[in-house]
This record gives sequence, structure tokens and C-alpha cells, in this order.
Amino acid sequence: MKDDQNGKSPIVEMIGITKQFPGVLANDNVDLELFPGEVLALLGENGAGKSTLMNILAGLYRADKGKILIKGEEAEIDSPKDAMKYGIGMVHQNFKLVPTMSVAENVVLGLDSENFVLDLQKVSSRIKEISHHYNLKVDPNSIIWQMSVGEQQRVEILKLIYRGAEVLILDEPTAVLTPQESGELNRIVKQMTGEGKSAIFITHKMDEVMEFSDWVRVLQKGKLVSVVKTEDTSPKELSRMMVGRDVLFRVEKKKATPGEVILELENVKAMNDKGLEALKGISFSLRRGEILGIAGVAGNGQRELTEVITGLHKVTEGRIIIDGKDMTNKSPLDLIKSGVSHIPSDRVAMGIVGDMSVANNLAMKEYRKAPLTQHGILNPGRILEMAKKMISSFMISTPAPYTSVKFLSGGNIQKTILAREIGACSTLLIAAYPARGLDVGATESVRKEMIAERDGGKGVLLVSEDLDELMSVSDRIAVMNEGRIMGIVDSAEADIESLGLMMAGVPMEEGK
Amino acid sequence: MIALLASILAITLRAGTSLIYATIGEIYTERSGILNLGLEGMMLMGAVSAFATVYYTGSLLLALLVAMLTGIILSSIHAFLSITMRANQVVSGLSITLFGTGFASFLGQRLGPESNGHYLIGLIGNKFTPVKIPFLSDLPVLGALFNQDILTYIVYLIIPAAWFFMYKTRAGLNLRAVGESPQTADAMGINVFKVRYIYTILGGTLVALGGAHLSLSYAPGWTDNITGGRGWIVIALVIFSMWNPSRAIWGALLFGGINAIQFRLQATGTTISAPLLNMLPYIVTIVVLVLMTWVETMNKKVGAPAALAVPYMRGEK
Amino acid sequence: MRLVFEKRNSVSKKAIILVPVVSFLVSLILTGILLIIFRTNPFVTYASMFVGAFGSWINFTETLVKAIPLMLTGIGVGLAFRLRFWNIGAEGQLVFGGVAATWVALFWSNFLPPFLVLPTAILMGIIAGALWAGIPAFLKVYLKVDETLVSLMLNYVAILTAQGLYYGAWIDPNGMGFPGTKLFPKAAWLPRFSGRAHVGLFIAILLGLVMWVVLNRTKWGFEVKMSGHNPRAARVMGVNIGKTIITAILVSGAFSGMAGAFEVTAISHRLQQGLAIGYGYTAIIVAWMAQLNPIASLFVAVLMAGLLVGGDQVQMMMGLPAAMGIVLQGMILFPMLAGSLFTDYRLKIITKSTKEEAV
Amino acid sequence: GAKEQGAAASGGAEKFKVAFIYIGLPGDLGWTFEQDQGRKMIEEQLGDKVETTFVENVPEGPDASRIIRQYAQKGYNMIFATSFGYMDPMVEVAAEFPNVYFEHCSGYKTADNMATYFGRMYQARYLSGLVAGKAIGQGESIGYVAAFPIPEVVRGINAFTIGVRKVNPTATVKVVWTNTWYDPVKEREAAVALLDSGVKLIAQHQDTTEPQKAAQERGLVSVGYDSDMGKFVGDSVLVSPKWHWGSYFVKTVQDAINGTWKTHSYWGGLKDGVVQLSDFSPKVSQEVKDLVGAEQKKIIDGSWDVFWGPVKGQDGKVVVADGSKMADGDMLGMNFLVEGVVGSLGN
Ligand SMILES: Nc1ncnc2c1ncn2[C@@H]1O[C@H](COP(=O)(O)OP(=O)(O)OP(=O)(O)O)[C@@H](O)[C@H]1O
Ligand SMILES: Nc1ncnc2c1ncn2[C@@H]1O[C@H](COP(=O)(O)OP(=O)(O)OP(=O)(O)O)[C@@H](O)[C@H]1O
Ligand SMILES: [Mg+2]
Ligand SMILES: [Mg+2]
Repeated sequence: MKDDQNGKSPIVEMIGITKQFPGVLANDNVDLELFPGEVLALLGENGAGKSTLMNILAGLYRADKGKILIKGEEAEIDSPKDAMKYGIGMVHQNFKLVPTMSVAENVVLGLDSENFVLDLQKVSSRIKEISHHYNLKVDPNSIIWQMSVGEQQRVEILKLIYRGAEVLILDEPTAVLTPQESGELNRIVKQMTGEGKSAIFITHKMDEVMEFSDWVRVLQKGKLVSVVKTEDTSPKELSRMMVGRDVLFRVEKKKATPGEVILELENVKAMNDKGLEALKGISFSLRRGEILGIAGVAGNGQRELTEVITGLHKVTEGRIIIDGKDMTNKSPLDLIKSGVSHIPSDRVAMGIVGDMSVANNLAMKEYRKAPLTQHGILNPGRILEMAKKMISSFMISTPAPYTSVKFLSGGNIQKTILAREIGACSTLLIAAYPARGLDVGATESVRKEMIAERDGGKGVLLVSEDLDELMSVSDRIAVMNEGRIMGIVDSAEADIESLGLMMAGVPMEEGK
Repeated sequence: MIALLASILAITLRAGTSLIYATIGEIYTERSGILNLGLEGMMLMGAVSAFATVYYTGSLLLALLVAMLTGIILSSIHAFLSITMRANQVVSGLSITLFGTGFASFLGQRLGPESNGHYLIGLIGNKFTPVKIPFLSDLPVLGALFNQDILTYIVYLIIPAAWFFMYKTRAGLNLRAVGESPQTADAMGINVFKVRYIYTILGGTLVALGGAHLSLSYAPGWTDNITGGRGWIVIALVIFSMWNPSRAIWGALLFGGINAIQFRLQATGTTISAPLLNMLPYIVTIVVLVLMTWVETMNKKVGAPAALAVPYMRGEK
Repeated sequence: MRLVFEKRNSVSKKAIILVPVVSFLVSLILTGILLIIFRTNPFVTYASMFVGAFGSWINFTETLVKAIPLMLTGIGVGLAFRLRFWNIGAEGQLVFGGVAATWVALFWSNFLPPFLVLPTAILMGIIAGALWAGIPAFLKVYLKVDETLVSLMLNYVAILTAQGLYYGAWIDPNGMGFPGTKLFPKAAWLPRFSGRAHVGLFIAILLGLVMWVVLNRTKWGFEVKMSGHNPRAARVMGVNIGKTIITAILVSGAFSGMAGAFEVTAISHRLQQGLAIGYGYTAIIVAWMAQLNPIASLFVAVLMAGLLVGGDQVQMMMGLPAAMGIVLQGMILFPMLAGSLFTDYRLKIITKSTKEEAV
Repeated sequence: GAKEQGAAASGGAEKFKVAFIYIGLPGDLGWTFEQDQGRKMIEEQLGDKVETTFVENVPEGPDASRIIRQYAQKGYNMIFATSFGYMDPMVEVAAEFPNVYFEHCSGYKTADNMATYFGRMYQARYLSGLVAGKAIGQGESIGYVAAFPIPEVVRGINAFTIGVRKVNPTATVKVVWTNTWYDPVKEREAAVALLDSGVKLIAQHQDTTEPQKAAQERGLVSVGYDSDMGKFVGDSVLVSPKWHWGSYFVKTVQDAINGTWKTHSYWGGLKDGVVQLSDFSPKVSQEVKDLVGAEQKKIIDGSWDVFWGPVKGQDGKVVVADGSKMADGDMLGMNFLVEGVVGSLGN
């Protein structure tokens, strides 16, 4: 048994884990150690094998080779149930929640320890206790599909605590969270490790790694390439370990040269799916050659905002003017035709058709026009040709252009969407959380592409929760709170505090 | 008027019993994410096996058990094909219907005594008869509820029990999760395969009981095609009940009730054409579903289990 | 030791050919066992089934007669299923198509020039089938009403409507009160080319090919694919999902309606009993076995028709009850279904010690 | 027995091969059952000279044509098609096989090698109506579960009603249409609806015994049809008008063997024994039996028949005037209901 230099012995050891997927060696003889009370950060590019390794530990996948020791003893983990017995719980990258059920129901799902006749009242009060203890705001009676991603994330954590997990595996938990929420989460993890629990943390955000982890392990193409103590390394070094080159955290950009107004919203109001007013009179304008960032905690109307501009959502009042034309409540197709592109927030559900090939997904905007369609007939050869070009210019890593896009990793799915949308964009690019879940390398390229679009004379609307990203990429930042714009600031003059205040609902005049 | 209502209620309940058994069975199956279109065949097999048993042994209880066993066997085939072999559930179900329809008819022609040319048709066996519940059966109109056979009384128990099990117990929660999101259920330590097997087979058992009710009580005896397409109606009733066992009764009552009413209308000598009246149950079912859906969508209630008819394999997108 | 299914890297070419062949053999063996139990020689039975369906040209034409409606409804149903629209109303759409064609043949013949009677009848059949399918489509798109139930219920309504007509209003006045309309005028007869096999075959084949091209080489086909696989994404990409569903389902119903029109104009030459004999349901099997591919549907339809025709031989030649023919149809499908897994997966045997694989 | 022979014996000495096309199962206790009884009688009476086979559950319409043709191709000498829906297919095939004899039940199209056969069931129905009319109180009503409004069924309802009203002038017959020939559950439901409306007796024109069973469960009596349903249901079935095809089958097959067969349209009645009244249930009194016997005699000796005037329609208007006889052709296309029937043809 190995020992930490502090004399602690690892609670979890994975030794020589190998996992082969058809055609890919996802994990190649990987070792891992986790010590009680510590946080291990697992890093790696998209597709490096992080999720696979953790899925093995959580019992969802089965390793081809290798063994797992828990508290020094060899453990047979054949199912998530087994893992739970060993106190291992995982928050998956794609949430494992039943959308039509309530929080309480999701929390007790699959638990044998509950009474056969469920006492949801009791569960609710236990949930409230936990929420109180960790300061996690969750209403046990809410239905999952009506909750924001941040709230859903909290439910996932709650599930683990409820089950008494000792080892928490968090697969990119902050990818979908606001800075505030991420802070909250990290605080909770700190609190838990303080209570003797330990955690494995997968993330692409270097500052989080530096701030919250004790150890870092880096995977590259399935292999473990380095193990370092966090205090002995730096973000720059970590990125180099992952990608094999230096990565720019702050993309460079020239000063903006805004042209004529391309998008104008006049007092736009809209309802959300639940029938409540989500946009309460939004007005702003965006010029060509400019990136307008939309900051705010998710669930404050950002989704509705992007969707009214792209025609997916009805406006109840107000006007939307694009390139001088009134486009209020026009169909998505009309907006596509006027050159509006859209990188949706939920990339798998709204951005791609998973069962169709990468090439077809790349063609999903251009197929209506020549040269892909002539006299109403699609030309698959031309589609393939175009796809190949896009795949190489956007460096999309796919086995073949005709591979189903669902088999690509998150980063590459996002690149596919980006390639398509940028290809079709002539006036306006609406990008919602475009770098979410991407590794540092991919994030860098996405940001660069957006700036390139701006420099190409298009207007870019960038919705993000990452204030760093907003401040480095956009030219101006509008802050949304409860369906209103709290204020618009020049990003050069913006500071985190005042943005944070506005995000919390304090309008600009009062804040300043 | 009261007598008319009572008689419509009585016949509707009797006619509805087999539909309710099968509807609840299929609701449970579909809730686990498995679509079983083999109902028609399974009901027929349940009916023929139950009647053959009662004819030879005289034991109604044994007949029910044999029918259940038949349901278990047939639904196991469907479960194996659609869960383990991940075959297309629609085709698998239709194959079960083909197989069951044919085999039931075949057995009906082979199981009888030699003196009857080996036919089961026309033979008389033991049957369930209505049992009056004292006092309650004397109530106006509702009295009809309490002059039914045992299998109908069991339905009264099954409906709330099925509802309670599905919405108030741990097992029911797991079941619903498997049908909505097998990925989630799997990650939460629920054995998706096992759950699907269990409820596909449980559902099949109830469906076969529905068939047995036809041959042991409602139309005692075996006649070829005794279900007359009721297996298909059940598919519709499952949708109609929005996958909620407590609503199974309304669909069965509506459908059966309209049928009862149209025959009664004819018996009064109405001049409305018979084909038109015969269509009524189908048309009314559609109309009511449209109205219901309209109300439901305003309430944002949910429909079919999200993973219905989608095979599950761990780690596959 | 455990057995697990492991997804193949790519669909194996060998498997694509081997799997159906092996499954079919397994089917024959299983069914053979059943036949032996009922003291029937399986080899003779299979031989007579095969001969009955494909053994001579004339028998083959009879198989084609059944294959034509299966081809058309199979293609139609397949199109609906591509959109995850569970149209199980092909039976009713077929019947309604037959009713509409009959209407033209009976009542328009005097007003139309003879060469227009047949095309008009078929066109009306197509329109009627489309409209009948349109009901669940509109209800689904505009009111979110479940299409399975509606399309199923409309089958019964269509069949009863047809019955009401040929037993009532449209009954042949010179038919001694027998159910059935009077015979269509010759102008409304779809020509046959051999036996009862009619030119509908060529139209069905042509439409199968056209449908393949439409699905794979046109914008609309592309949109159908997108909408079927991920409607939300398709909407983001500018596809009008409602419109796509409605047009596709109208087309789907049109295919079945055409099948109905062919049945009355080519085969029975009148509207009578025997139009609704389950083509619309068998079409579902056809569509799935063909994996919703219209060209494959053509072949699968011929096979299914062969199975239906051959099934009758089981009783005519082997003296088994008609029911046995149906049992055989079901039995033959089971192993085929089970086998479909092996084109995408292979069986992997994992033992504790080796954790390695066999095939 | 017979079925296996059909396949096995084809190699033997030159037998006269006869095939039957059935709409349902020989075990349906109804229509097909009786046709099959007739087939068995051929085998019994003609013994080694013939070989018979049958195919069951053949849908009416286009499919039938294939089946009939296949028998003709396989060298069957005579083919019986036992339902009206086989008419056109049979005409089509008969034209292709001039050397094969075709017999079609209940149709009206003939050819040189195709004959039709049917029976005057209305005569037996009338007699059963007498029994029914006597079994209920004066002015009470009877329920009649009917399949489809075709002349054969309508004729049956009318004849039955005339019989009922002959002995019970104010009684009525309520008709419910199921639009099915063979849906046991539906037919039962229709019967129950009639029973609930207060009828005192159930009669029917379908191929299952469910309406009879439903009546029995209410402690009421019924009149059967097709075959002697009393055998299967019990004494509550007072009597059943039934088919008896055997004699006709034997004769026509024998004619064909002898080479004396000529095309014909056979419509036999009580006289020929093609239609009969089954044995009475013990519940039927001797007085009623005598009455039926007397009426039966009149019909058999031709001194009276059911649709001889005066016959009044539902609205009370005279349809067949006193002293005139309804022609066979009119009877075959009958499409009105007589006085005393409650219900409509719906067209
Ligand atoms: N279910 C699966 N089937 C087949 N191959 C898979 C599967 N899951 C993962 N892989 C393979 O394993 C490799 C590692 O994937 P994994 O999901 O572990 O990456 P990751 O490091 O989590 O990436 P990301 O940062 O994008 O989440 C992938 O490149 C892929 O080829
Ligand atoms: N069934 C499969 N067959 C082959 N490769 C697969 C399969 N499933 C996944 N992969 C591979 O897995 C890799 C990543 O898979 P995974 O599902 O972990 O992606 P991800 O990055 O976690 O995606 P996301 O986070 O957006 O859901 C991809 O590179 C893909 O090639
Ligand atoms: Mg991952
Ligand atoms: Mg990822």
C-alpha cells in the first residue's frame, strides 16, 4: 500500500486500468490514487478518457484490465450499486435525472434503504436538512424539467450526500454553472472534504484546479501523462501537459471597429415555457464588427433572449430589427435566410442531429442552397467535399465525415456546430455558452473564431456565465437579471464587482 | 331511466373487466419502456388456455393460473426479443400477435374431446358468475357495481393497488424511472434489464387474465376470435389513460359504455343507421382524447414514457 | 463467466449476409420442431409453401398480387415511422382509398372521358388515403393528440364506413341485395399483365425508387431525416416540423390510399368484403424489416407476400388448420428478430481469469 | 380424418375430388359447421368414390380467387364455395377451368360449369317464429340480433316476425345490427342490450351461440339458428331453424360423377329437407308442436308459403296484396321490414 507523504493511505486506488472501446483505447494502463480528505483534479483534452475512467470507478463501465482497491482492499465494482456500497458516488457529465420527476423522487431513486412505501414527506425534510447544512438551495418538490441547470446540478450533489457518499466524483460539474454557482459548489466540496470525504474533480477550468484541488492527474489520449501536486504547478504548465503546447488564456484581439447597427431590440417582452414573463422589456442594439456579451446567472431570460432573436420563441410585445428589417416573430427559417446563425446552449439536444453523419450535420444550414442542392436535388458528393474542408479547417476530430455525430466528444460536437454556423453566418452570430465543457485548447479556438467573425464585420451576441470569457472576448457587456437588462458596460471598463452587483439585480446607476 | 343507467353500468363493467386487466397490464409494461403490441395474441392465448383448463379440470382457480402462465411464457418471448436481443419491439409484438392468434385458434381446434371433433368450441365449462354483495347491490344505479363476478371485484382492488404501487412505492418509482430515463435509472443502481423483464412479464400476466375473463366469465366458453380485436382497443386505452392505472377504468368504461349505449339505441328502433352507431365507440374515443389532450396540454402534463420502445444499452448514446 | 454484447466497430459485411441466413435457418428449424410435434413433415411443408408462393409463374403472380399493396403500404408506413409518427392506420387509409376510387368508378364514369376514369379514380384514392392519414397528423401537430390511438380508431371507422356503403347506399341494385357495389365499368379497370398481377407492381416499384431518391437526395428528404431524429434541432435549423410532419403523413396516407385504389380497380373491380384483410398491419412488419428503406420494402413485401401465400398451402396441402399458417408466420419472425442484433453487435464471453474475448 | 386424407390419398385410384372453401371454422357450430356436416355426408354416402378436402377461414373477396384456382389446378373435380362473397372469384375461375364443376352457395351467378345452391331458410324461420310467439305473453317483444342488412337476413327477420305475429298479433320483434358475422363478445353485448330493453326471447342471425347463452343467463328462452344450438346451449333454446346440406351435396356430386350434372340454381326448402327445424326443447308444449307441424305441412305441400299476401310493411302499408304470391326474385332481393319489426335497415 502506497502512502502519501503525510502518512495517509489512499481511500481509492485504480491500478493499470485499461478500457478498449471499439476502435479507441479510451484508458491505457491508467493508475489513480485518491487520499481521504483531498481533492484530485483529473485533467485532459476532450476525449482523453477522463469520463471513461470515472465511469469505471462508478460501476457504469467495466474495465478490460486492471483492478480497483478501496481502502486497500480489492473491490469488485460491477454496477453503480456496488460502487455506492463502497461509498462512491458520481455526478455525471450529462446529468442523471428523470426530468418528469420531483427532486425528492430523484433523490431516493434506486435506494434500497428507503421504505417500500415511500415517505416523500420524510425524504423532503431530510433534503431540507441537507440543504440547510451545506447551504444548497433546493426545493424538494420541484419537478426537474422546470429547473435551471444550476439547480439540477445541486440536485445531483444532494443525491450523493443523501446516499452518504464518501468519494465524490464530479465530472465537469462547473461547466454549466455560473461563477457564483461554481463558487458555491466548490465551497460545498471544501466543506465535505473537511468532513473527511474526498473528491475527484474533472474540469477544464485551470483556476478551479489551482484553487480547489490537492493533486492533479493529467490524461492524454487514454494514458496517464503526469501526476503533480497542485501547489507545485501552474495553469500554464498544466495546459502544456494536456495539449502539448502553450495555450492562450486571454485571446488577443484588435480594437473593435463597429459599423452600422445590425440588431436592434425595442422593448421586447416574451413569456417562458411555464407561462411567466421571461423578458420584461429588453432594448439594446448591436453593431457590425462588435461582440456584445450577455452576462447573468442562467435562467434570467438568456435562453428566451437568444430564442426570440432566432425565431424559436414568440415575442409578445416590442420589435426586433435585424439589418434594418423588422424580424419580429419571423420564422427560424426567415432568420436563417437573413444570415443569423445560432450556437444553442444545449448543443446535443438543439445543435446536432446525433444519428446523422458529421458531414450532414455540417450541411444542415447550407443544404437549401446551391451548390449543395441543385434543381431540388441534393448532391452528397458536394456535401462531403464541403464537410471535409470544414473538418480540416476547424480541426474537428472524427473518424470519418460519415461517422454519426453522436459518437464525437463534446468538444468536437461543438466544433461541428461552430463550423456550420460560422459558415452560414452573414449578419449576426448568436452564441450561447459556446465554450461550455470544452478543453482549454478547444476553448481557445472557439473564442478565436468569434473574434474572427467580429473582425469579418458581423455582429456577435455572446451569452456566457463566465465573466472572464465575457471580459476578454466581448467589446461591451450587458447584464441580465430577471428578464431585464441591468446595464451595459464597455468591457474595457468593466470590473467583476460591478458586474456581479448587476447580476444580483442592482441596476447600473444605483450600483455606480 | 335509472334502470337503464344501471343496466348500462352493469354491462359496461362486465365488458370492461377484461379490458381493464389488459390495460393495466400494458400500462405497467409500457411504463418500463417496453411496447408490447402482442396483446391480441396474448389475450386469445389466455382465453383458450383458461377455458381448456376449466373444461378438463373444472377448477376456475387452476384455469386462472394456467392463463397467467401462458401470459408469462408469451411475454417472456417478447421480453427476450426486445430487451436482451434489442429487437424492434413493434415487430416483435406483432409477431406475438400473429403467433398467439394462430396458436389459440389451433389449440381451440385440438384441445377438445374426440366426441366433439377435438373442438373446444361449443363446450360448456365452469364459469364465474355474478355474486351479489348484500345491501350494496340494492343501491340504485350503483348497485350494478356490486353484482359482478369475482374477477370484476378483483379489478376494483387492482386499480387502486396498481395506482398505489406505481406512484407511492419505491418499486413503482424505479419502474417509472426506467421507462422515462433508463440511463438515469442505471446510474442510480437500478437494474434496467431486470425491471423491464419483470414488468413486461407482469403485464403479460394481466393481459392473459383479461383474456381469461372473456372465456371464463363474460362470454363463457371458447369461440374462435373471442377477443374480436380487443387487444388493439387496449393499446388505445393505454394511451387514453395516459399511462396512469387509475385512469384505465375511464377508458374501458367510456369505450364499453358507448358500445352498450349504441346497442340500446338500436333496440329502441332508432332510424340512425347501424354502421354509424357501430362507429360511435371509436369516434367518441377520439373526440374525448382530443378534448382530454387539450386540457392536459394546458396543465402541461406528460405523455408517453420517454424511453418507450427504445432499447437500452449501457454506454450507448 | 458472462456473456455480453459488444458493439461492432463497424457493421460487418459478413454479418450482413450471414445473420439473416442463419436466422432464417434457425426459424426453419424451430418451426420444423413445431411441425413435427403436430406430426407434419417439415420438409414437405416447406417445399409446398415455397412452391405455393414461388414455385411457378402463376403462383408467383399471386404472390405479387399480395406484394403490391404491401409494397405501397410498407413504403407509406415507413415514411411515417421515419418521423416517429406511429401511423398504424394504414389499413383504414387503404380502405378509404378504395372507397374513394369506387366513388369515381361508379358515379363519375358517365361524366368523364373514358381515358380519365381510371387516373381520376386512382387519384381520388390517393387523396382520400392522404386525407384519412391527415386527420391524426393535424390532430398531432396542432393539438398534440396521440396519433397511435387516432390512427388505430380511424381504421375501424373506415372499415365500417365502407361496409355501410356496400351494404347500403352503394349496393348494386341488380345484385339481389348482396353486399357489394356493381361492377366498375371497364374504363376503371387497372390493367393486369399476367394472371391477376397488375401494372400497380411497376408503379409501386417506381415509387419505391422515387421515394428513395426523395428521402436521400432532396431537401425535403433531408428535412424528414432531421425532424425524425431530432425535431428540436431540426427546428433550430429552420425546419418547420409541423409542416414536415403533415406533408410526410399525407404522403404516407397517399401510398396506402393508392394501394386501396389499386385493390378495387385491379383486383375486385367493385367495392366489397375483403378489402380490409390486414395489409395495413402487415405493412408495419414490412416497414421495420426493411429498416424503413423504401427500396428494401419492395423486397421484404415480396417475401412477406410469399409467406402469406405459402401459409395457405400449409392447410391446403398439409391438412393443417388455417391457424397453423399464421403460427408459422409468427414463428418465422422470432429468430429473424433475434438475429438482427448480430449485425451491430458481437457476443463477447468474459471469464474472470482472462477477461478476454471470444467471438 | 378427412384433411389428412386430402393430402395423402392423391396418388390412389381415380377418385372424384371435391374441395370446400369455408368462410369460418368447421367448428363454429354455425354456418360452416353445417356445410362441413354436408361434406362429411358426401364421404359417408359415396365412400371410396370420392375424396374431399376443405380450406377454412378464407376471406371473401380477392384472396378466394387464388385458393379456388389452386384447387382447380391441382385436379379437383368439384369445388364448393360456401359464402356469397366467393361469387365473383368463382365466376372468374370457372371460366378458366371448363372441366371443373363449381358450386356456389347463396349467389345468383351461374355458368355452364357453375351452379348455385341455397335454401329457403325463411320457411324454417317462420316456423320458429310460431314457437317464439307462443313462448311469450301477448304483446310482449322479442329481440333479434342480426348481422348485416342483406336480403337473406332481412327475409329471415320478416319470416320470423310473420310467424310470431301469426300466433301473437301484437308482439314486436326488435332488431339490433352488429355488423359482424362472428364476434362472440359483440353479439353477446347486442343480445344483452335487447334483454335489458325488456324483450322476453332472443333470436338471431349470426354464427355464434352467444346471444342464446346471454338469454339463458337471464333465465329466458331463445331460438337458435344454423345448427341445433340447443345441443350446445341447452333447453333454453326452444328450437333452431337449421341447414341440412348433405342430401343436396350427395346428389349433385353423384350427378357430376355420373356425368349428368347440369348447371342450376337450387333453392330448396322444407320440402327438400335442405332447411329444417331442429328437435324441440322439452320446454315446447305439444300444442305448439302440433301447430308447427300443421303449418310445416302446408308449406311442404305447397298450399301456402310465408310471403303470400297479405304482407304488410313496417308502416302498415300492404306490400304483397292478398291473394298474390311474392316471386322468388323479389324474395331474393328483399329489402323492407314487415309490420311488427322494430328497427331499421339504415339505408
Ligand atoms: N460508450 C462508448 N463507446 C465507445 N467509445 C467510447 C465510449 N465512451 C467513450 N469512448 C471512447 O473513449 C475515449 C475517451 O472518452 P471520454 O468520454 O472518457 O473522454 P473525456 O476525457 O471524458 O472527454 P471530455 O473532456 O470531452 O468529457 C473517447 O475518445 C472515445 O473514443
Ligand atoms: N458507441 C460509440 N462508438 C464509438 N465511439 C464512441 C461511442 N460513444 C462514444 N464514442 C466516442 O466517445 C468519445 C467521447 O464520448 P463521450 O460520450 O464521453 O463524450 P463527451 O465528451 O463526454 O460528450 P458530452 O460531454 O458532450 O456528452 C467520442 O470521441 C466518441 O468518438
Ligand atoms: Mg467526459
Ligand atoms: Mg465531454
